[in-house]
Amino acid sequence: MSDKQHPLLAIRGLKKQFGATEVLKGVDLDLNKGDVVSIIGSSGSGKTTLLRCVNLLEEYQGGEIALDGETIGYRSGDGRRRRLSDRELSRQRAMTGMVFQSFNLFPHLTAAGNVMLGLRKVLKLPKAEARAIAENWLARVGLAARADHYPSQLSGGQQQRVAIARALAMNPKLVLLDEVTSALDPELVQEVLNTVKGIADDGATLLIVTHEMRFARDVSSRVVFMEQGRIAEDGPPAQIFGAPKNARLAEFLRTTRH
Amino acid sequence: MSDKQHPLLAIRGLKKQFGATEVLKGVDLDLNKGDVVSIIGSSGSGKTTLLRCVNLLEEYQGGEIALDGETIGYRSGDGRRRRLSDRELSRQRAMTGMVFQSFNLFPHLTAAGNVMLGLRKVLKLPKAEARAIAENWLARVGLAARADHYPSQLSGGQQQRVAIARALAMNPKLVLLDEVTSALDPELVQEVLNTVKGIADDGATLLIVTHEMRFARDVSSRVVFMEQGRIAEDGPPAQIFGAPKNARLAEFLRTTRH
Amino acid sequence: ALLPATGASAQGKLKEVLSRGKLVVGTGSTNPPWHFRNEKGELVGFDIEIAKIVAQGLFDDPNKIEFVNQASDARIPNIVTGKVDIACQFVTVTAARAQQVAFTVPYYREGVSLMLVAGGPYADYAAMKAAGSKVTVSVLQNVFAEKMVKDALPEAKVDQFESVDLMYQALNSGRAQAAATDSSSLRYYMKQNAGRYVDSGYSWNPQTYSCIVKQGDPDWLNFVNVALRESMTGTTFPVYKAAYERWFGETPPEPKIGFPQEFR
Amino acid sequence: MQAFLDQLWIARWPLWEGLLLTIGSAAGSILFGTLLGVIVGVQLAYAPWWLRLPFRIYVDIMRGTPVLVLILAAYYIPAVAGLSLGPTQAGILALTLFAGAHIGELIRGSLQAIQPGQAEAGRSIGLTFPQLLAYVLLPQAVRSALPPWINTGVELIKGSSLLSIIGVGELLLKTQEVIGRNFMTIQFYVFAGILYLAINIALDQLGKAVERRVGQH
Amino acid sequence: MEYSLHFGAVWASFDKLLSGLAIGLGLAVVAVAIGTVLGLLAAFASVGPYRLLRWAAAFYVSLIRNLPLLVLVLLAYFALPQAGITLDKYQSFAGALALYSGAYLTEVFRAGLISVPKGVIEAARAIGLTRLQTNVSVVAPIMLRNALPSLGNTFIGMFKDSSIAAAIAVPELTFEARKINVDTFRVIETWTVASGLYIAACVVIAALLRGLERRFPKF
Ligand SMILES: Nc1ncnc2c1ncn2[C@@H]1O[C@H](COP(=O)(O)OP(=O)(O)OP(=O)(O)O)[C@@H](O)[C@H]1O
Ligand SMILES: Nc1ncnc2c1ncn2[C@@H]1O[C@H](COP(=O)(O)OP(=O)(O)OP(=O)(O)O)[C@@H](O)[C@H]1O
Ligand SMILES: [Mg+2]
Ligand SMILES: [Mg+2]
Repeated sequence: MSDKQHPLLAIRGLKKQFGATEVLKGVDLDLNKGDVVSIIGSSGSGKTTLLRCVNLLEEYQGGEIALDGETIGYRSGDGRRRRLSDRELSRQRAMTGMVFQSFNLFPHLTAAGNVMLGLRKVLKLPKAEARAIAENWLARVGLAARADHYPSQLSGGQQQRVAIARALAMNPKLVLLDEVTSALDPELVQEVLNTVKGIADDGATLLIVTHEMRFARDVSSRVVFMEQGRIAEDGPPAQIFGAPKNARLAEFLRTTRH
Repeated sequence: MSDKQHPLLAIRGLKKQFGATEVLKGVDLDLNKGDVVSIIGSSGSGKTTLLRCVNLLEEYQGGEIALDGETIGYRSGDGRRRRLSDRELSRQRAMTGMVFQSFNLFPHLTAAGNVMLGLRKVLKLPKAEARAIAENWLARVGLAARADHYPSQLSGGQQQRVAIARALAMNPKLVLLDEVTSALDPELVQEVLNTVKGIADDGATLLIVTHEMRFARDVSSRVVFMEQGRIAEDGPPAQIFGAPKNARLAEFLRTTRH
Repeated sequence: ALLPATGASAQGKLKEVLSRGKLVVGTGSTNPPWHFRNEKGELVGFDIEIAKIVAQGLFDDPNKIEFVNQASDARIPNIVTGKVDIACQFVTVTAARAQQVAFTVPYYREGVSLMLVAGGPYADYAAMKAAGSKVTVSVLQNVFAEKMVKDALPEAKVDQFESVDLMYQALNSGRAQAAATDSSSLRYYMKQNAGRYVDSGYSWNPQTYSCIVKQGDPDWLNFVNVALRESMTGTTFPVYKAAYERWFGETPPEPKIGFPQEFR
Repeated sequence: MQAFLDQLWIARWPLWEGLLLTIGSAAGSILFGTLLGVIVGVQLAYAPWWLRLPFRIYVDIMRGTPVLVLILAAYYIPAVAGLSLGPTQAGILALTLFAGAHIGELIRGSLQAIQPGQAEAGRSIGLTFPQLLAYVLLPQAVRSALPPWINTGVELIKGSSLLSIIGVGELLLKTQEVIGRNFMTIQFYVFAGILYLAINIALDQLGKAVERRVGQH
Repeated sequence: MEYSLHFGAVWASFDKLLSGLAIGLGLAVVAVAIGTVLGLLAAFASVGPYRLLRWAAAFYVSLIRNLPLLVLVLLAYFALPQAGITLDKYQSFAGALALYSGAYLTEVFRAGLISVPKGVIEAARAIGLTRLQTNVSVVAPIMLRNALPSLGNTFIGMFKDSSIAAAIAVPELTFEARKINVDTFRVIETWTVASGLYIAACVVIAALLRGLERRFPKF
């Protein structure tokens, strides 16, 4: 699928089960630097699980994920694969940023404090420098004036933009976005989508799960359709939305409003 | 507005304020027996408050509400108006049924228990008779098989249908429905709307607050548009949706999807 | 099950105490006239004087003592576990207890008396005995307490309390018609509250008070015995006598000169 | 009344010392108990079952045993094992073990009440588990654990009265010593009760004030 | 020298310990039963519309919860007769413990009451139940279900606090244990057995309460 030798993200044969049910049944996906890929698909098809595996929040049973050439999450030797240590996992997680559907801001820290925590504790930056980076990122998501507000003092859209700033301030190689607008009131959706679009235009590499078809079409360089734990179709937006080959995709697009 | 001498519900000059803000600024509305009236309007226009006043869940500062000729909620004598006693209010509330947006089922009682509570405690029916009525109503909303399930074991749509059965089993003169579908997942909306439609077709008198314009158009004999605590337009669905006179109504219909 | 010994020094308790330079004594702080705090907050009472006699013998200084405050039911455990060198806390000598600790020579012989409220429903012992089961007697908590009261008043009801003040309180609030406890304590209390109480005129149940030390150290036991015996019969008698007069209001019999009376 | 006031005046310093010792032993045990409780709570919330099991047993035994019995055990059992603790040390040890179990349980509850998303968000910016605990989870747990933590403090103040049994000269023993001398039983128990009430109400108010300050967001 | 453990003396009085356990449990049951009524009344008062009742409930709770139980027990036994009310030692201890548990249960029930959704109360009013009927048929059952776990904890706490009854010579477990101590001075053995009994009783009570909780419908 990729036309380069060394993709930024390379997922090969990824398998994941919860107890007896297999949720990912062998997923292959490549992303190059600067790609913006949207994943669409019906509820329960495994989109969130895929993102969580890439961010090492879930263990997986088979396959491999490589980020910038480094296999992440597991080490294999003498025929066995072992989960990496907490410290190693943390280091690898810091290479990707994730933005969650439900924001998950730290309620005891201000907007700036949320953004600074990783900068200070993971990247070990001095306080002043971390603060400067945080303010810079909050300004880029339009929240310069809210740096010292606590999450409870911000609207949902503002909270989600802080979460985006928190993920991007770590300067990750890849940003994962999981339905970042679906917990928001309709009026607030647009402000967050605009923020994501801005980031995409600035050249970040994004892997996005979304239900907003119009947005997926506008922002993505490629769209991936997932169905029952597999990638059923993968192509440029024009092809996916204009001329779907897969019958289920066509059906999915028909029943989805917008 | 009404063409009869003795409407079932007569609201005259209803005024309600929360603290200093006036939420209802003089509402007049008549309903005859068998009428199905939908109230539409933007958020915060006072629709819910109006219903809650009719069901005596809110005190109001001015105007009068008469149900089947009886002034409810207040007694006036020697120039002063006094809130009725708890016992009197309870008796009058039993004449109307109310279905809430958030269902508000009694979590410690089964579906049948929810329906029976009012029959037993308010109408003082013997247990067997109350049970029979409850089963009959649960069957009419399609839940005959779920009589002994607790609310937590029912889906949202099923819960809302139990709430409808609970209100109707009391054989109220008037049923108030407040956005009965807006807490439901899209797939479940239709089953509840069908239930309401069935009741309307059976001749019940309904006063409905809804955001589902298509539904309001299909089910109502009259539609009322509220704006900023007043009734801005009142007429048959064809007129309201087809040829709105009020400028704000036209604007409202344009911005509302569906 | 065997558990390791504690605090047992190789050279013996006597040397240990001498080299430490102070004596560790276990006692209580709430039972006049035996051991209690005076208005200055100092620990005083007959038990305290006995401990001072031992310290005097050790260091020629009665004040080189560290008192460890302990409840009645901590007396033997604190000895057994080596928390104190000696306990002087009106310990009643019994054979059962002698299986666990070593008793020193006795320093007092006690009896039990009944105290009544002056002008109360019963005038004396005879009246109470006649009243049978209508009488309730308050006593200190003790396994023997019930039997002890029944020996004197076979039909009376018994209420047990964990401290003397509660026992007296039961009498004052009319919960009990008599309080039964050590004659010495009752006498002291009646003197402090002159006119409010009367003695029933009956005493019974003699018991002997000794200090206790850990078993298995004859030198230490012998030292304490010598110190105590000489204060009752020999050179240090004036100290014992002064303490006796101060706390019991009586003069103890002078030791007879000539043939030692303990071998008579 | 005059007689009582005279006696109270005479006994003022011993009672004052007792009050200080009551407050001191409760404060010491809540301090150590909190340190212990945080460890216990973290284990109960996150450790694998075989590591969790001993902590669970510890907590359940402590919660099933009257404090009085704990105090006696802390005083005698180390002595039997060759380690002699003074009564105050033993008392603080017993109250610490008691507080550690209670605080451990409430820290566990607060940790488990934090939405899992918080831990995931912390991990996804690359925090290690100790960092996650220190900067994300415990600060949130502490906030919701504060009101029951204050309650534990009140329980410890009341529980410290039982230290009189092993001869710690705290408020109750000092009161009993005064009563032992002058036999004004009811007056001095009521007086002690008022002192306990005052300490505990002060602690309660302190807790509410702290809660208001940290509970804003 | 060694300290050797001998349980013989304790086993010899084991029946006394058991009867002490039964008395402690009995006192706790009576006290918590009365305390439940007190707690319910005070909890409803504390969330109700009458300022005076709210104030009275708050006063009751903060007074009683902050006093050591021992002081309450001593006052009930020794001071009440001076006010002309003479209860025997069981009655006065049960009364004091009831007052004490009532204060704790007020807080438990109040938390339960606050967690009853407002909408459910309105739904009850909407079908015509009076305020009293709403409280009895809707609010109380939901609140009780929510409060059940804390109710169990309070009961266990009150059972353990029955040890304080020893101070006024109620022959419960601690009283019997201390009597054995005075006799045999087998302190370690006695407390090991006594605390074993306490823990066993608490474990059994906790299991029973969990069973009860499971039998309640889930909602
Ligand atoms: N922790 C879990 N334990 C068990 N099953 C799980 C767990 N998390 C997810 N699943 C199951 O895995 C499947 C895929 O879930 P996933 O959340 O990845 O779907 P999704 O495509 O993101 O759906 P949606 O659009 O609803 O968010 C579902 O069937 C879900 O029920
Ligand atoms: N308990 C209350 N206290 C104060 N203000 C209230 C209260 N309930 C409602 N209001 C205010 O009254 C106004 C009307 O509210 P109401 O809920 O009746 O609107 P609505 O038309 O039902 O809106 P929606 O479509 O959002 O449900 C709003 O401005 C609201 O903020
Ligand atoms: Mg998902
Ligand atoms: Mg509304």
